Amino acid sequence: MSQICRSQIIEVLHLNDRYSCLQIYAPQIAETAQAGQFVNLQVGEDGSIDPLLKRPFSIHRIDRELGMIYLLIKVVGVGTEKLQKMKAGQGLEMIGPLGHGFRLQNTGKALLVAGGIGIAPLYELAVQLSESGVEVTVLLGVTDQKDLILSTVMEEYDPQIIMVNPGVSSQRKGLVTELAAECLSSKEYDQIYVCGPEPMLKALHQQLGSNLINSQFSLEERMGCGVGLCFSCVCKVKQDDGTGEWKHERVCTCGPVFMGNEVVF
Amino acid sequence: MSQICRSQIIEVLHLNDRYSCLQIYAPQIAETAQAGQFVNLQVGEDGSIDPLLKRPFSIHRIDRELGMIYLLIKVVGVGTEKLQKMKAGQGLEMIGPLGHGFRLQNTGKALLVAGGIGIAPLYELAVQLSESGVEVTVLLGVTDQKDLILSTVMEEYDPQIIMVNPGVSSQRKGLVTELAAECLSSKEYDQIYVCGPEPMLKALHQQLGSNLINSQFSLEERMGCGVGLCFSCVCKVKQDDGTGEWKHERVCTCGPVFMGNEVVF
Amino acid sequence: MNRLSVNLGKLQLTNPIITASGTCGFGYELSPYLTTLPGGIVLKGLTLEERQGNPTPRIAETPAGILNSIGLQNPGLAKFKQSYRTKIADIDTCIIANISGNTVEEYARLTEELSKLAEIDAIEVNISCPNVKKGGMAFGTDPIAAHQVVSEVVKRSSLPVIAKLSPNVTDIRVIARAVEEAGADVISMINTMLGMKIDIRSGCPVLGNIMGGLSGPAIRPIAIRMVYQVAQVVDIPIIGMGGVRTLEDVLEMLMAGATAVSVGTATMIDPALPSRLVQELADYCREKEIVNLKSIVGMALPSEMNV
Amino acid sequence: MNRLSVNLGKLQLTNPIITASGTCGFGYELSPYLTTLPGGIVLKGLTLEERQGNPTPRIAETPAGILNSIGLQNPGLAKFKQSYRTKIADIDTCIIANISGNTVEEYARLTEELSKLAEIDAIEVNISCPNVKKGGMAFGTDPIAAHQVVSEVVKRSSLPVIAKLSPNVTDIRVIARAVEEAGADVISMINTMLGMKIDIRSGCPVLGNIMGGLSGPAIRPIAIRMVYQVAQVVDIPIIGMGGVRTLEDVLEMLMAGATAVSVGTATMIDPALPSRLVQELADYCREKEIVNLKSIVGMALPSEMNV
Ligand SMILES: Cc1cc2nc3c(=O)[nH]c(=O)nc-3n(C[C@H](O)[C@H](O)[C@H](O)COP(=O)(O)OP(=O)(O)OC[C@H]3O[C@@H](n4cnc5c(N)ncnc54)[C@H](O)[C@@H]3O)c2cc1C
Ligand SMILES: Cc1cc2nc3c(=O)[nH]c(=O)nc-3n(C[C@H](O)[C@H](O)[C@H](O)COP(=O)(O)OP(=O)(O)OC[C@H]3O[C@@H](n4cnc5c(N)ncnc54)[C@H](O)[C@@H]3O)c2cc1C
Ligand SMILES: Cc1cc2nc3c(=O)[nH]c(=O)nc-3n(C[C@H](O)[C@H](O)[C@H](O)COP(=O)(O)O)c2cc1C
Ligand SMILES: Cc1cc2nc3c(=O)[nH]c(=O)nc-3n(C[C@H](O)[C@H](O)[C@H](O)COP(=O)(O)O)c2cc1C
Ligand code: FES
Ligand code: FES
Repeated sequence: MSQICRSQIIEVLHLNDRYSCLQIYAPQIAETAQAGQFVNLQVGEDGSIDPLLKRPFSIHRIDRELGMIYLLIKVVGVGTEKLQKMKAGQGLEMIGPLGHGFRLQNTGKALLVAGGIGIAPLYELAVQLSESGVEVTVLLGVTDQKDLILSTVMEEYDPQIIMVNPGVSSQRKGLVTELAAECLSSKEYDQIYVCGPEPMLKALHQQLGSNLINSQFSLEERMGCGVGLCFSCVCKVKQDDGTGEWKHERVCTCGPVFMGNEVVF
Repeated sequence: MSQICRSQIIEVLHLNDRYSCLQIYAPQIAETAQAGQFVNLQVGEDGSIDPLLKRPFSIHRIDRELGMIYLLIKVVGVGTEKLQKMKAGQGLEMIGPLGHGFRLQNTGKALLVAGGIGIAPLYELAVQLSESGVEVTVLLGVTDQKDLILSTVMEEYDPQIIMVNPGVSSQRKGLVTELAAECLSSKEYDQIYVCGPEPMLKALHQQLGSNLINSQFSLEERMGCGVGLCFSCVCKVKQDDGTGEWKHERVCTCGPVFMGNEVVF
Repeated sequence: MNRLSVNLGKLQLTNPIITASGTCGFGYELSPYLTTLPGGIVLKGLTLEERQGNPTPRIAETPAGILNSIGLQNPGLAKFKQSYRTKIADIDTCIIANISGNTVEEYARLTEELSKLAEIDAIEVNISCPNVKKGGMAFGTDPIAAHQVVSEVVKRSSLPVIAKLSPNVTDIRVIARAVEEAGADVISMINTMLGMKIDIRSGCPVLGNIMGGLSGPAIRPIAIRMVYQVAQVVDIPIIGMGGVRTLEDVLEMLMAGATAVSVGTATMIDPALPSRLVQELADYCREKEIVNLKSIVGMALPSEMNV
Repeated sequence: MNRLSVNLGKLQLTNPIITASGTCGFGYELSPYLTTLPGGIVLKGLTLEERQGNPTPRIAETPAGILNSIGLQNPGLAKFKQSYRTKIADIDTCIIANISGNTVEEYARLTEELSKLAEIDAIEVNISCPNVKKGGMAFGTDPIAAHQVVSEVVKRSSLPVIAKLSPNVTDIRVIARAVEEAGADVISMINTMLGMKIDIRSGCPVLGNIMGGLSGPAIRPIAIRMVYQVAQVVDIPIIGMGGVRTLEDVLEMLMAGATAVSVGTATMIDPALPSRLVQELADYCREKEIVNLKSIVGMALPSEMNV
C-alpha cells in the first residue's frame, strides 16, 4: 500500500546542470517499492502554493536495507529546478510507492530501451533482472552531449548509446529505435522494457510486431494526484471486449507500466 | 529620491520570538534616509507569489557611514514570519527611503510616545533629536512581558514603561495615554511625536488639545505599492479649504508622518 | 453529542467536511488515506452513458491554482451499478452521487436509477461543468434552464437534491434563487471558473481541450464572495467550496455563510487532508468552546442576515 | 525600424506594454522608476466630481492575488485639469485617461472635456469597476447599457476610445461585440473579478467596503481565456491584462490574441517592471528574429482565426 510520508534528503548528487540524483531516506516506501513504480512528491514546504501540485518521479534505485530510494531528476521547469537546489537534510513530503511496476520474468533475455530520462526506472529493473539471472541488454538514446551522463548511471550494464546530435563526439548518430531494430533482428528477446518520450514509445510500438506481447511500456502523462482521484493522467488502452476500441485508463493507478499489446498510441 | 535596490541582510538579531532586529546593507537608502521614513521590501525571492506584495517597515536606525539600515520587526503574519527566519547573507529587494519623515526642530523639549512596535521609527528620531541638543523623553506602552524587550532598544533614552497586562511583573499597569497625560500636565513640550496602534493615536489625538499643533503622528495603513500608485493606504486629513471637511490622502507619499492638527481620526 | 454534526436539509452529516466531486474518484481510491471520515464524499460526475472524456493533457498548473479539462470521464450508469457500487458500500459516511446530462431527461433518468441504490445518500446535480460541449454549464448559466433541470430531478428523486452552481455567471444569486424555487434541498458552490493557459514555447493551448476549469486557492476570494452573496438570498443550506486547503479556509467559508465545506484540489494534492481538517476543526471547536457550528456559520454576513 | 511598435486602431504605441489604470497613479508617481517608457500609461480612473473613495482597509492579499476596494478615489475633472495635467505633460508616451460615471451623461461630459486636453491621447471607458455602487460594473455587465455608454463616448470623443470590459459576466463575447458595434476603437480587458476575504479572527470582512476586485497572477488563466474568446469575435484590437508579471506572461497574452498588454498589480509590486518588460520583449524579439509582433499576436487562436 502506498503511504503519505515525510522523507528526508540524504544527498543531492549534481550529475551536471541538467541531471541530478537524489538519495532519500524513506523506509516505508523502500520497503515495498518495486521497479517501475513511482513517488509523488511535494516540492518546497508543505502547503506550498508554488508549485501547488506534487510531482511524479520514477523510483530509480531502491536500497531496502538502508531504507533509501533514489530519484534521477531532469530539470525541465519550476519544480525540478527547485528540487535540484534542495540540500541534504531537508524534508520532503511524498506519497509512494505508486502505480503498477514492471512484471518481471526470471528467465531468458531482456532488452531495456530508454530514451533520455526514461532510463530512470530501468536501473532498478536491470538490477533485479540480472540478480535473478536474466541477461540484460540496455539501449539508451539521447539527444546531446549533456545527456551522455545518463549512461554512467547504467555503467555496470554497459549500455549501447545512440545520439540525435552527436556534435564533435565519437558517438553514433541516430535514434534508439534503430538500435532496437538491430538488436531485435539479430537476437530473440523474451522480455522487452521501454521507457522514454512518447514519440519514441510510439515508434517502437509500431516496430515491435509480434514482440509486442512480451513488451512493457512505462508511460508518462501530466498528473494531478498520482493516486487515482482525478482522472487527469489517462492514456489509451484496448477495451477488454475485443472490439479493438480504446478506452482511457489512469496512468497513475493502472500504469505507469502497461503491456505492449494493451496500450494504444 | 527613493530607489529600488537589492540589499543584503547582515544580521538577524532575534530579540525574542515576537521581535527581531534586521541589520541590512543598503547604502543608497542609508545615504538619504530620514527618521520616520520607511522601506517597502519583498519577502522571499524576487517574483515571489507568497507573499505577493511588498511589506512596509519603518527605518529604525540609520548608519550612514557603513551604509546600514536597521529594521525592528514584529511577527504578525506570513511575511514577518518569513522575514524573521531569514539568514545573514540573503538578498532582499526593497524600495526606499519612502514617504515623509518627521520634521525635526533643533531646540527645546521633545516627548516621544510609542505604542508597542510603534517604537521602531522613534529610535532614529531620538538619536537625531538628542544629537541636536533637544531634551528627549520617551514613553512606551506595551501589552505584556514579551513586549518589554522593546524598551531595551531604547535603553539609552531611559523610556518610561506602562503595560496593559503586567502579569507578575513590577511594571506599572495602564495605557500609555495615561503616562502622556501626566507628562504633559507636569511639563511643557515643544515637540510631540507619536507612533503606535490606531486606538492609541486616536486617544492621544483627542487628549492633546492645544499641543496638537506641535505634534506629529506616524500612521500605518495597509499598503499596496508604498509609492503612491494605488491609493490603498489612505487616511483622513483636513481639507485645505478650512471647511473642516476631511479628504483621503495617501499615507505612503503624504505620510506616514502627519501633523497632529492635519490628521482626522 | 457531536459538536461537528450539521444538517443539510434532510441530509445529516457527522461533520461539515466533504470531498468535492472529481477530486476523490469514486471514493474507494481515496478511502485508504482517510483516517477520520469526512462528513460526505461526492463521487466523480456520472452520466447515463460511459464517457472517455477529453484528450490529454487534462491538467495544468497556474498561479495558486490548476486548470482541468477531464471532460466527465466516467463508466456510465450501467457499469457504475455493476462494478463501482460494491467498492463504496463499506465507506461509512454520506455518499453523494454527482450527475450530468446532455438533456433534462438524462438528468431525470440518472436520478431515478440512483435513487434506488442503497449506497447513495444524496444527489448533486452538476449544472456547471465547463468541460463538456453539451449540457453542463449551459444549464448552470441560465436561470430558466437551471430551474427546469433541478425541478425535474427533485420530482424524480427520493433522496435530498443538491444543486451545484457555476461561478461563470453575471449574478449567481439569480441562479441560486431559481434552483431554490425548483425545490433543491441544498446548494453547492462553486464549480470551476473557465480558464486557459498557453504554452509560449509552442504557441498552443496547454490543455488538449483548449480551455479548462480553474480551481484551487486562486479562486477562493471569488468563492467566498459568491457564498456570501447567495447566503443572503436563499433559505436552503450551502455547501461552500473553491480553494479551501486549511482550517482557516474552512472557517472563512463557514463564516461566509456555508453550512458545510468541500475540498477539491487540495484533496488531490494531499489525500489525507480531509481527515486532518475534520480533526483540526474538532480541536478548534473544543478550544473556542463552540458547541454548535451554527454559531460561526454566516458570522460575516450583515447582522440581520446571520443564518 | 522599431520592432515593438503596435497600432491600436488610430492609436500608435512605441511598444505594446501599458501600465494599467489604478496601479500607476496619475503617471507622475510612476515615472521616476521608469528607465524605458512603456507604450502607454493609463491614468487612475477619473470622475466628473472629486471622490474620496471607500473606507480602509482597501487592500488585502489572497493566494497569488490581491483584492482592492479603492472605490475610484480621484480629484475629479476640475482639479485634474488644474493640478495634474502639468505633472504628466513631460511624460513622453501615450497617456490614456480612464473615465467612470454614474450616468451616460457623466461619461459624455468627461469625454468632451478630456478630448480637449493636449496631454491626453486616448480615452478608456471603465464600465467595469466593481468597487462603486452606481454605474461602474453595472454598465459592463449588460450589453445594451455597454453599447449605450460607449456609443455616447465615441460620439463625443475626438480621441481613440478604448472600452474596458468586466470579467464578471456569463459571456464576455456578447459585451465585446456590443462595444465594438458601438464604435469602440479598442477593447481592454479584463478589469478585476469581484471577490472577498474574511478575517477569521474577527469574523468580519477584511475590506472596509466588504467586497473588492481580485487582480494579479491568480486571475491570469481567466484573463487569457477571455482574451482568446473575444479575439475570435471582434475585429478591433485588444489590450490584454490580468495577472501579467513576466515576459512569459506578456507573450502568453499576445498569443491569446492581445495586441498590447497591460500590467497592473505587478507594477504596484515592482514599479520598474514595465520598463524591464519592454527591454525583455525587445531582447526576445531580437533573439527570435521577430520583426513584427503581429507574427505572434493570436498565435494560439484556431488557425483560421489568426489576426
Ligand atoms: C510516472 C512518471 C514518472 C516520471 N519519472 C521521472 C523521473 O524519474 N525523472 C524525471 O526527471 N522526470 C520524471 N517524470 C516527469 C516529471 O514528473 C516532470 O518532468 C516534472 O513533473 C516536471 O516538473 P517541473 O515543475 O520541473 O516542470 P513544469 O514547469 O511543471 O513543466 C515543464 C514541462 O515539463 C513537462 N511535464 C510536466 N509534467 C509532466 C509530467 N507529469 N509528465 C511528463 N511531462 C511533464 C511539460 O512538457 C512541461 O511543459 C515522470 C513523470 C511521470 C508521470
Ligand atoms: C509605514 C509603515 C511602517 C511600518 N513599520 C513597521 C515596523 O517598523 N515594524 C513592524 O514590525 N511593522 C511595521 N509596519 C507594519 C508591517 O508592515 C506589517 O506588520 C506587515 O506588513 C505584516 O506583514 P505579514 O505578512 O507578517 O502580515 P499579514 O499576514 O499580511 O497580516 C497579518 C496582520 O497584520 C496586520 N497588517 C498587515 N499589513 C499591515 C500594514 N501595512 N499596516 C498595519 N497592519 C498591517 C493586519 O492586522 C493583518 O491581519 C509598518 C506599516 C506601515 C504602513
Ligand atoms: C480534476 C477535477 C475534476 C472535477 N470534476 C468534477 C465533476 O465531475 N463534477 C463536478 O460537479 N465538479 C467537478 N469538479 C469541480 C470540483 O468539485 C470543485 O467544485 C472545484 O474544483 C472547486 O473546488 P476546489 O478549488 O476545492 O477544487 C472537478 C474539479 C477538478 C479539479
Ligand atoms: C488598486 C487597483 C486599482 C484599480 N483602479 C482601476 C481604475 O481606476 N480603473 C480601471 O479601469 N481599472 C482599475 N483597476 C483594474 C486594473 O486596471 C486591471 O484591469 C486589473 O487589476 C487586472 O490587471 P492586473 O492583474 O495586472 O492587476 C485597478 C486595479 C487595482 C489593483
Ligand atoms: S493523476 Fe489523478 S488520477 Fe492519475
Ligand atoms: S500604498 Fe499604494 S498609494 Fe500608498
